[in-house]
Amino acid sequence: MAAEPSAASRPPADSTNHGFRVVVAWIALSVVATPLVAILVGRLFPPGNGSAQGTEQVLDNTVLLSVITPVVCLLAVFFVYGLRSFHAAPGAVVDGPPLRNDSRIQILWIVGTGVIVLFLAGFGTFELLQNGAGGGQGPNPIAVPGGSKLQVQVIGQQWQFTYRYPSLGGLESNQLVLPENTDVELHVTSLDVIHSFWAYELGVKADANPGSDNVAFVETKGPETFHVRCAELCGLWHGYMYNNGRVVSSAQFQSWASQQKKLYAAIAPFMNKSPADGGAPYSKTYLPLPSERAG
Amino acid sequence: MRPGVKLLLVAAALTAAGVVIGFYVSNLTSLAGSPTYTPPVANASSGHPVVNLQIQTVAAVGPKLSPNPDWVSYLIKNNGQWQRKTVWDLPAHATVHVTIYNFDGASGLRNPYLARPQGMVGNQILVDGKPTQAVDPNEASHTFAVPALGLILAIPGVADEAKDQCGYAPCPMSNAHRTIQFTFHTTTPGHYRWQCFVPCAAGWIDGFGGPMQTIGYMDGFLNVKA
Amino acid sequence: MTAVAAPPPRPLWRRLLGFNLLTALVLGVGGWYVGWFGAHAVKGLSIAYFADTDYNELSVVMAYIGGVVGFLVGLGFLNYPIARMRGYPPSLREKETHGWTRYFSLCTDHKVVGIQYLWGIGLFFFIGGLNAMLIRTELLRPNHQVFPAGTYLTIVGMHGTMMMGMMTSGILGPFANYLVPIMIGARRMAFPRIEALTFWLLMAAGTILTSTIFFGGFPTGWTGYAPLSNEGNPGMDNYLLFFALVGISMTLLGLNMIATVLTMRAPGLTWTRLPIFVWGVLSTAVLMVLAAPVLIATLGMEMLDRTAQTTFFVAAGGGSSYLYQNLFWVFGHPEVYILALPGFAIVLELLPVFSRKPLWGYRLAVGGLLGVSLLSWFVWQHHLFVSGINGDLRPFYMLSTELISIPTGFTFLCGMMTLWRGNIRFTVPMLFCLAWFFNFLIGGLSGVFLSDVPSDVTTHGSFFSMAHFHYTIMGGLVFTFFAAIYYWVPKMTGWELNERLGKVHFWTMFIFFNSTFFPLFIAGFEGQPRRVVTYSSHLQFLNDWVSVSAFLLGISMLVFLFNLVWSLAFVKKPAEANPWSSRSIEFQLPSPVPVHNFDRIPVFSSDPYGYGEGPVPTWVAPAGAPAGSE
Amino acid sequence: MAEPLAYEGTGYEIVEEEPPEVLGRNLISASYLLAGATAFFFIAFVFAYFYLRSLNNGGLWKPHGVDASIGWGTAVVACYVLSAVLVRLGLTDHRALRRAQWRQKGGAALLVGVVGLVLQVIAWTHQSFGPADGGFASVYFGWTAFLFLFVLGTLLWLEMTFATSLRYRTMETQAPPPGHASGDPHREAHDIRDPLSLVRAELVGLSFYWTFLAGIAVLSWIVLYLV
Repeated sequence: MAAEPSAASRPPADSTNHGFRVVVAWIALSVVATPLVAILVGRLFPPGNGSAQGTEQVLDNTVLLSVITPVVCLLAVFFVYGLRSFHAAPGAVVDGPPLRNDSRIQILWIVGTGVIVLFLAGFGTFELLQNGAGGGQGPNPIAVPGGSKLQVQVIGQQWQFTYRYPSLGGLESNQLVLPENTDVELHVTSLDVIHSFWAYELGVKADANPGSDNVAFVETKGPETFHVRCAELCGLWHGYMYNNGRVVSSAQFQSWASQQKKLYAAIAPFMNKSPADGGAPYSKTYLPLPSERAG
Repeated sequence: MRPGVKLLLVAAALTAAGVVIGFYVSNLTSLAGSPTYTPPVANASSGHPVVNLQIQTVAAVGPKLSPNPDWVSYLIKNNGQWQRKTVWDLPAHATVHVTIYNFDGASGLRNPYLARPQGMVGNQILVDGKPTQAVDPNEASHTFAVPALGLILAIPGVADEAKDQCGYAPCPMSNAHRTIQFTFHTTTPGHYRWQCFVPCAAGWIDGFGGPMQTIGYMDGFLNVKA
Repeated sequence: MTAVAAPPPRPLWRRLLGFNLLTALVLGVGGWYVGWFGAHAVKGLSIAYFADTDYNELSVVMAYIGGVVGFLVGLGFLNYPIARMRGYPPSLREKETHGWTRYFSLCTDHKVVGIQYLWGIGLFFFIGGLNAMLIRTELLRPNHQVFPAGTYLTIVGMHGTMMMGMMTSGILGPFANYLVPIMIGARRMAFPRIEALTFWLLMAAGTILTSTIFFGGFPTGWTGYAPLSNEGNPGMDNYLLFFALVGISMTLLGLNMIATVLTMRAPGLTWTRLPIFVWGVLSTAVLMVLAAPVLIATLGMEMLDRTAQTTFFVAAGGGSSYLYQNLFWVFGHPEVYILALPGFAIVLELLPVFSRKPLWGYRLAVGGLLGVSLLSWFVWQHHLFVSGINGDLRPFYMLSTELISIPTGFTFLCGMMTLWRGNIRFTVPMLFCLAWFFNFLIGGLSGVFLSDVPSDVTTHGSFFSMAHFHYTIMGGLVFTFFAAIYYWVPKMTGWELNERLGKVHFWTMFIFFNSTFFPLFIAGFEGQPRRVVTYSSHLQFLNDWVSVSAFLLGISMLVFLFNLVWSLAFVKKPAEANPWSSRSIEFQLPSPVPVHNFDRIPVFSSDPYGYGEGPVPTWVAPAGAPAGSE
Repeated sequence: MAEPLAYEGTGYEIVEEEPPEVLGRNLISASYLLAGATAFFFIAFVFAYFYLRSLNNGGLWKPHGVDASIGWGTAVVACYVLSAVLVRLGLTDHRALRRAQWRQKGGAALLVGVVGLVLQVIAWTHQSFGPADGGFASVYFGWTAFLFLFVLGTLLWLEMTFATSLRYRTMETQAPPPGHASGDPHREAHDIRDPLSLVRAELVGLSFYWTFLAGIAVLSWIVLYLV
């Protein structure tokens, strides 16, 4: 059995004020590191400035990063200092001071983490309610940007997205083309399993669930190409369920629309809900009967 | 136990583990299950390679070609034999002439716009020799789609009342069938998945289980090589 | 005390013929076929409810249920219930108490079960790890198929399911089963047969999951989202049965733990003297008992959807895919804390030993464990922030999720203050505990980005969240799992592990773990979704870096395996009774712990953390003090 | 230093005869924990019921013609409740040392419980709808099927307790010899002192759990048949 540590072998009380040193080093490091991180790293954060929602997410990420940087600094200082100062001599088994509690530190810690948590939750809620942050909000969205919006229905299926434009007479296409500087209201749904519509540069992600309508908002900026991916495992070709979308000028959008209409003119007689038959063929929840789909 | 015996035991255990792992990994890679078909390539006068593909779509692949005889499947003709291979090697920037013989009945498209053939030469297909720019969505039996190439076409099905319907594949040409012909161009090298968008796996929820989610039946790759 | 005659020794061949693993395997295979053909017979009666596909789902399910029943019969689990049904009153002991064969049969010694768990879970941990290697092999190139797309999903699903299912019992199985009775001064668990049952159910489950490759695999990953799972091949049933059996095993394991701690504590072991490890086990066990049944029910519904054509999760038939997501995460979020909490407890248990100071803030630490356990019930919809369910409840779930960081912070504070001004010894278990702080800090802080709705829009479902939960689960659980192995295995086996190899293992694992998973945060931010077989070619460098690191991480696991075999089979250096100079009671017993734990039941007079507070107390039992009375 | 807690090589041969209170307390606390687990199991079904009902996807929650027969449902649930009540009364008898009356009530409870199970099977085959007929049909078949399994397990437990009482009805106050009691002829000592006394504790736990499960059955009766 190893030597029983005895009270006699305890080292003399340490008079160095370790706590003071750690706190000073922490504050110094945080004061330097936080602005540096916020300015240098924050800009690199996704999804970039492809849309108003994207810009907001970048800001949100930067704020989160600025809040957690001091926390990282505290642990870094503590461990670098602590592990250097408080290690035992090789082979020695000597008891340390029997410190069991200090309610001041506990209260300080609880208050500190509590303040951080409440701030983060408050800030996140504030940001969320601004314009929905690009996330899917379900059929009754709580964060709705004002003004008129271009409606687009996004229909996920195994394994592609189809986009339907009610304002273009229910035009369906497998290309997503949006006009610039426009508020877009995306209605995301699925024909079969759960998919997730993720327009990366636009900062939009909304799950596509069969039989339900998931609304997400995005305010486009200037012309760009963006990536659309499926972000929910949906079967065999999940990894291949991607394509590119475009934000274009209004004129280009109109010409694209008329070109698409011309392309699909051939099947107009077969489209079960053509504009001529009254209004936009637009169902917010897309639920074809099973009997119509069975093979 | 002597150390020698122990070493022997450890060596045996290592060998056994190696065998099991080898079996496991090879089992997983061979679930790939779909051997590749490399069609003969002709060089047209323009210098572009030219490939001809002959394809069957069948309602039931049959016990000869698959352990799942009732699965719906695509087949390809290789040296006069119909084979269940859905990974095809194609040269880059080639002209590919495709002939699809469909022996399956109609089941309808979920997205009517897929009835508009796109991405092939002339944006139209020949259905039983007749140029077609739109297939009746309700008449569609399958689609052949390579999304990354923008290639989509619906394949009309055999009428329900047609005589001499094919049972198990491979189906002889004497059975009722529709013939679809089109030509498309391959682009840069890469792996392009193709699939069917019609929920045609009978018995599965949403028609998308089994053969629709297994390479070698209704899904495959175009391996476009330089 | 009464002398009990040892059962008459039996020759080896006779023992092989009895109820043991061999018989169980034979009967398991037999039961499989009985179920298979039985279900086919039912189908022959053409009950209209059953699916008309090439796959008869019912026969697959029934075959595996038959297999499990046969397996349990072969191990002898039905002997006791049948004796009870014939009217014999309760009794405790099974016959075998000595020899290696008891490790391959139903044994009710909690120490044997603990060691069975260690090897059994280790086996499946390595199978799960092998799958991880295959995943990284596939992702070496952005658009090249080593494995076909469907098989790749099966590998991903097997890796995730194996790890999430098996490792939930990763610490409670081996270590709590072995240590909790000793730590509380008891000679057994409350229900020794149920304890053995939880282990063997887990082994049956693991075998079922591995055999999914013979039934077409499953496409859903570990979450098994319906309705994709409704579409899956029969391999999907393997997933459902695996997780249902794991759920049953977890429920029983947790129930047994709670009952043991509630009723079997030795005299003097008040709630404030309980080792913090036991508190961690208790808070985990509460989650197990209450969360796992929700999982079993959910998988039961899914199984009915697949076999009896109910429509719980089929929107077109009056069901809802949201229902599955909701129910799964009601289980799933407590589940991830089932994985994390034992890690907290091990860190807090080991830090006092290696910094030679009492555990700082005992009550705060207990509060932290229980607080996490409680709060974990109120956060599940943060997995569904962009799913479109309850959009207006997102601020609440954002708050509740972030609130969890407060009790988690208690663990950090107590751990850090325990280190403060201590005399830290950098032994192998201590290194793993210190790594926990690093890993869990990164895991926790990356969780902030996932808990915040605007930020989650980008990170959800991407490699970012994948990196996050690997930092918390692998960095939080697996590191402490190894800490526990290096700390307690000498006690459990009686042989020392090689320290130099242990340090090699630690440093390679720590470095390559971080080198594997940290870049994945960037890959996620760059837009790589989870579970994809192909990705943008501009991410190839990152992915290759990760793959190479992952292979090296795999090699570091082989270093551990080598250490285990080398130390336990070849060197066999006897371990001291108390190699770490710990004050905990298990280290006051001989190594390995004797069959009956204690000659006399101890009487506790303090918690085990009195470093610097005088000599180790003596456990004096008043004459005739019965076991298990307070 | 005091005597160590254990010696190297302490064998299994030296055993304390465990007092029956230990296992008794184990059993009773286990029945509470089991009730908690059972509650969470059925919460999943309650949630599914209300969620699918409020969603009514495609109008298929309860299509026309889907209505569970209240007659059959009432009969099944009444059997479960009656059985639980009988066990409770039997426990009272057992406490008052009226062992013969307990055995009568226990046997009756077992019988009534089994009748309930049989009626449940008949009820399934007599419904006007199948499991594929919408949300309600799914919840109905799922809930009743799993409740069936839970009740079956509880009745097996009841049978064990009842069988022990029955087997040792002539010697209830004294412990049977170890070999006799454990079914293992080689045993020479009890590992639990006076194992027969555990019938009481088992009955307490069983009665609690069975009452709890009957409560769930009543809940199922309210939502599946009444509402």
